[in-house]
Amino acid sequence: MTNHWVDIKNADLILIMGGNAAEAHPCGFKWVTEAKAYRKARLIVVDPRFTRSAAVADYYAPIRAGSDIAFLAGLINYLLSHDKIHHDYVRSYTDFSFLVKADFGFENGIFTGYDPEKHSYDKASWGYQLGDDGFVLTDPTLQDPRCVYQLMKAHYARYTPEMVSTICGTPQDAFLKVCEMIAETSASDRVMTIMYALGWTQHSQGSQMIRTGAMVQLLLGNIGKPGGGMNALRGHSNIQGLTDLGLLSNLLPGYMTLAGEKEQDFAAYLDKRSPKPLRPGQLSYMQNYPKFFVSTMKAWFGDAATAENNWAYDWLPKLDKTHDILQVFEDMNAGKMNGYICQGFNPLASAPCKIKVSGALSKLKFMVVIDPLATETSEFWQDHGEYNDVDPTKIATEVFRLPSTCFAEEDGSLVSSSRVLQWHWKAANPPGEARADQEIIAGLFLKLRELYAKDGGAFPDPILNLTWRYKQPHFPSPEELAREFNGRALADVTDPKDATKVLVKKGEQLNGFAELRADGSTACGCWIFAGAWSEKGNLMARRDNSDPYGIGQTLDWAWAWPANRRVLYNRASCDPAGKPYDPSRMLVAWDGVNGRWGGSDIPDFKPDSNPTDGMGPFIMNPEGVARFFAVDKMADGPFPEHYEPMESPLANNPMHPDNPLARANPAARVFKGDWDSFGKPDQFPYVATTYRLTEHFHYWTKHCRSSSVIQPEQFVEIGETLAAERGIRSGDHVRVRSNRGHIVAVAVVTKRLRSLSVEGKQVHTVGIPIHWGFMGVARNGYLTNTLTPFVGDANTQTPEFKAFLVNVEKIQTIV
Amino acid sequence: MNLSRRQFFKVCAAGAGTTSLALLGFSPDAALAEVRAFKLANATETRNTCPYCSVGCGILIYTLGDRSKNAHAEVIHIEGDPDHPVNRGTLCPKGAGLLDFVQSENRLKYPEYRAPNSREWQRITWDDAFTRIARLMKEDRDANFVATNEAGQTVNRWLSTGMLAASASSNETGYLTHKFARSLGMLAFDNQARV
Amino acid sequence: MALQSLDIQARSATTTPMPGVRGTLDVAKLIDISKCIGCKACQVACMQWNDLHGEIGHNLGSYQNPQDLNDTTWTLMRFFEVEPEPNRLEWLIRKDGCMHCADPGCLASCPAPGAIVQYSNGIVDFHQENCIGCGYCITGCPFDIPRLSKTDEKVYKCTLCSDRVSVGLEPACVKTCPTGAITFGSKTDMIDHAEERVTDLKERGFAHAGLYDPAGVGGTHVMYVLQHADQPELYGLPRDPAISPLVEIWKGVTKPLAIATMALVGFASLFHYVTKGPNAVSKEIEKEEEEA
Amino acid sequence: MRRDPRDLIRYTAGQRANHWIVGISFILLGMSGLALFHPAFYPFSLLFGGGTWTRILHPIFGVIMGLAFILMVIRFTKHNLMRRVDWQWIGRVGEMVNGIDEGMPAQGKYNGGQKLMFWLLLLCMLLLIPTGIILWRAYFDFPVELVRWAAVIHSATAVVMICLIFVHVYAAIWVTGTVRAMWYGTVTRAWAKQHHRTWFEEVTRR
Repeated sequence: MTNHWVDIKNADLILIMGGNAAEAHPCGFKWVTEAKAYRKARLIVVDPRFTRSAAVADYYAPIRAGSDIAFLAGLINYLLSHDKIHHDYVRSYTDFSFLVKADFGFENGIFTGYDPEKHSYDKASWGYQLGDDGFVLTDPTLQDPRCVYQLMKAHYARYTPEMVSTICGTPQDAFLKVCEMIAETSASDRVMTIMYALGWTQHSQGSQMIRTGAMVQLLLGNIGKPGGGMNALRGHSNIQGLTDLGLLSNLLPGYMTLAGEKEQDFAAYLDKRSPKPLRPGQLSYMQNYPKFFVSTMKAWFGDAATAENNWAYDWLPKLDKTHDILQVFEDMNAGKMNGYICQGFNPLASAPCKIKVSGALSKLKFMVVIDPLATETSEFWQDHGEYNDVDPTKIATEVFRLPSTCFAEEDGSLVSSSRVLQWHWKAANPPGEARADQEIIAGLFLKLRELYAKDGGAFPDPILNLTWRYKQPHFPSPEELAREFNGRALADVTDPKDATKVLVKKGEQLNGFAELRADGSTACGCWIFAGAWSEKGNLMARRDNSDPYGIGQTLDWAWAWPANRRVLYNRASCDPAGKPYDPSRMLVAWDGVNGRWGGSDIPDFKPDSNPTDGMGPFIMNPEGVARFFAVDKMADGPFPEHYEPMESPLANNPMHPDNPLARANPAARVFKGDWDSFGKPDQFPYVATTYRLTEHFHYWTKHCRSSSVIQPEQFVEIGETLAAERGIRSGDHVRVRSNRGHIVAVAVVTKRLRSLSVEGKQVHTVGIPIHWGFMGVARNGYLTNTLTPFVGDANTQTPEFKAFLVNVEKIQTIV
Repeated sequence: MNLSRRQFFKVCAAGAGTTSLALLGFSPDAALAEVRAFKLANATETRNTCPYCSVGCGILIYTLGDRSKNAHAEVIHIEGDPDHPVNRGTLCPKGAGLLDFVQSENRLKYPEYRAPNSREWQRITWDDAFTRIARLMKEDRDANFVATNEAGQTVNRWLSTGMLAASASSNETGYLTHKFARSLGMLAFDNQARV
Repeated sequence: MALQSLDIQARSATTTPMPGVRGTLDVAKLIDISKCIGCKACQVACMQWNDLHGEIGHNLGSYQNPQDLNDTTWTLMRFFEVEPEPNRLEWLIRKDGCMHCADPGCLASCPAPGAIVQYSNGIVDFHQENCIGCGYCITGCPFDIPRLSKTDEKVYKCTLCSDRVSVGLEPACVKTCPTGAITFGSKTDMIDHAEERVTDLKERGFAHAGLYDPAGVGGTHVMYVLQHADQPELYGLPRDPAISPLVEIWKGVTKPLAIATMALVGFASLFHYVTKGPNAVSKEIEKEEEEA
Repeated sequence: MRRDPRDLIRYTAGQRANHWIVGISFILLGMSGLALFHPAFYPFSLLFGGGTWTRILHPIFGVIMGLAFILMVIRFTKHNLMRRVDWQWIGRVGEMVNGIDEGMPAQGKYNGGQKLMFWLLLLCMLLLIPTGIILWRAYFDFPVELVRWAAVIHSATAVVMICLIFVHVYAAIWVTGTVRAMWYGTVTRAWAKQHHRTWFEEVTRR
């Protein structure tokens, strides 16, 4: 979230699209009801299903699953053509006036540089025109046809309300009603927030859906403002933290990136990640990258990381490609992998295409499952009848199942979607011999290190030199680990402006990432977490909930990254002169008297930068402004374009009916063998979408009695029209088939799933909640990833769980 | 028949009052009714965070006993933390039922091992588990570690064993896990951010 | 025995007045259906607080689970898909449970002294230790709330968390409600809050928004804000709930009348006997027969 | 046991046993029913082991009484068919109550009042049994509106029946020499001649 949960109460309009906050995040959704009740805010829900969020919405518009870009692109077109944009904001804080390279183009659904063989783009032409000074050329009059504004206007003019309705199935009047309501927030004192979740991410074009939403927010001037922002509602309690800590194939802590194998030169590696400002007077904060990187290496490898060995740069693995979960299961299925460790993760249920995952796991030599609960993954080899029909005697994988603690049995911190790190305390001992996760990792690591120390082996250096300064090596305490990722001074850290002034003494905890140094004098495990545990103590454990400004900015409650800032880009809540656009909801403002920024939040800005200096509010971008034109940051184009889901009821993309290459996302990665696994609309005529229900959490709560009482048994939702066509009544058992498998479930026939008129034909949606499986106290059911396609978003490889094709039939008798 | 409420009670009271006592001489028993005793009166309260979605609701865990040496702390109740600025004491149905997660019959209690082609689990000790897993990992790493790629570039990576990290584990666990995985040269490394 | 923690206003099958000198605050729970997202957190919080471990049932084609209130489900979200106007779908979700009537039909019907108690704060509470399992309360309830347990043949329903309220806490469902659809406080405050909500709803186009606090049962201590207060049936609520006239006859006029009648017959017999004397065989006939 | 060989047999042992099963179950039903009916009688429940036992036993007594009552109906209906003379008797019941029975028409085994009592009790039972079943929550779950009707009918009928039985019992006590008919089965010839002359003549003629 750019903003945070409580801040939603400051919104005038809330758009929930690509998410279902009322069901998936009920306690955060309370701030929507607060905004409605006390700010007279309106709530719009756009969703294929009339969800429980829609139940309390002021306006609901249906949409075909997977067509969100078309809807939002139509909205952009509406805002531009009706001149409902925040002029001051877009001129000052975005790349509206930036000139784009002359050879960039877009034709028949494909951007320049496409290689149909590789399904990817050469992005050389996706950039700005640079002047001789290295700065981007601009046209403040916005007249130049190569300026971002003009290009964008032309790009989105194609998304007329008629076209939107044709693609999305949303009735035109409903679409226009949503546009009108949203357009009102282009006023300075009206703010909209967008709340989305996996309804946007889990598409082959998911990242671009989110980008389109962000572009809408930028046009309306809603980013950085209280009650505004782009708010990704993360799905798990610490998925934010794990992402922050870089537990992804290609990341290092704090969104630093691992080097590719071609990046053999350390200086070049740093240089590429420390961009110089692209406009005069801009901060381009990531120029500090070397400080973050070196400090992390010092935290990990201590004295073994030296300037001479490039801070152990070579010890980090170098990427050939991204080994995300889809790639890993592809490789595993191809027999290229031998071992796998699943720590609190249930991929047999969570990863797409169960049959492929199951086959892949069966090819492993060993698998280790670390979990508090008996998961499906840990029993992938076991015969569970129709729900997991395998022959154990044919599966040679050795499986270890290690019991870990749950939340109640450990200390530690979690990062909420608001980016707030909150400490929690252990209440009881775990059952039996269960151990805390860090104790299990320590046990494994120390055993490995012992073996490497004794017997040697492949490249033991990083293993033998990994810092392990824990008082009880077998039980690194959460406190020690938190202090380590916060960072400490290895030597006195002095003020760069005054070398005699010691900011932090040797051995002391750091107060923030501003104190990091690239010379090895600081160690910091995760730079964005620097400040969480300073010499003041554990700031994540703070419990002062006072809200002095009354707008929900509880700065003394726990600690938020970065730098305890609660609303990102908050400089943009002020006009270029530093005055809040809406003084009644002030986040920060320029205090001319003291020459500093201040207010109810920590300024997301250089704190002493006078507005007259013209520094842009988006300091993480070398441009200093927000980008409508994504330059080379996206895999599938600088401007979002509608593509059909990989499995779509339409034969062609209505935007580009005669270009089969532009039917689905041209840059989406599909593994060779998987093309045949996609179903066609003649056999699988209905659009399916999978989702969570409010009663359950993923595949965990089926192990809990209370959740199982209130939602006991697997079901699918079917609209009344489709049900009538197929002779299905509520309570009947139905079989839902995709080209990859089938599930059997109870039918819930509902008015809430409408059939939509798409390109003149009626498209039905089948809703498939995900929560059941063959382990647990709830009634056993099928893992719904039996149905889902093995394809991910072009940028993030997030699987396309939200739009695929199925067929449905009534089962006459249940055996 | 449409007696008003008031009439109804009057008739009742008059009839009952006169007849019951006079006829039978039984006296009604004392009009006492105690509510169920408040069950958390002296339970120990511990502050924690809900492990499900990312709202990060504050919760209060109530355990049996006062943490004295001989009292085994058992979680007996969980409810929302009213001080928490986001949830303000509220919890969703999953959070409100967290006790059933802590006490689920499907909690794992000891390390288990499933041999190749076996149909069942067998209990093993932690030490056996660590020793055996470490040996398997080392064997695989030593055999398949790639120090340099075909182009002769230093890559120091281990692709044949991978790891998925837990989206509900703490930052502290996550940080340690990251150190662990990268020190081994792992790249087949992911978490639940996508699903 | 200690004095009770909450003062009693009325007690089932008890004919003498309750200690009634202390005046306590009238409490009420307000359920704003326009804010309810049907998440069932209240259902779970209720089960957790009251240590209820229900059966894991089946899905019979609806979000509503369990299908009905039962001995371990004291509150239940009921789901209604309605179209009050053509093409305007509304998903109305109502938290069902005891309404804590000011004139409780259950209490009026209950034959077991002290099995049902109405506290002076308005809570109507069942005391299962005094319950005899006759189910008369079910017959008396205008809202179809109490449920007879097959486990112990006692009747159960929402207590409005009398144990929490008695120590100064809000009920568990109120505390947990994520969206603030359930609020708790003094009855006057709740009515004031409801008025605010009704104003807001009217401004959003719900011309018939209103408060459901039915006078037929003397008002309730659980009230609803309805978007369509003119059509409570949309929510499965009775339009004008009151204790059934049949129950009033049964528990009202029948009782004194019956005692009076029985007493009359008894006394009449007695007086007849003492005034008229026994009806013995006449001496004449006796003699005839002796002689025969 | 015949005290006097000349006594007349009015009831066989089987009939008496049947009557007393009905009678005892009626008393138990009446007391348990009243306990459930009005708080003033709730202490009756102590006789049955408390309120819950009272609730459990009452319908079981009801079943027993119902069965026994059916038997009685089978045994006695033929003696209770209303004839003209019975209506004449009922028409002059005032005299009877006043103790002036000289002018009453001669009666068979049962007088008009007794016959009427029989039919009224039967009517009561016909109302009590089905309504009782409807109210039996432990085993049945009828629509609440039906239960409400049943509750009213059951309790009102029960009260009527109790009053009828009061009358029945009182009449037996009032008419000296009657009670023994249900104890020993016999009555004196004089009693029979006095109160049931037609019946007396029938049995003595044989």
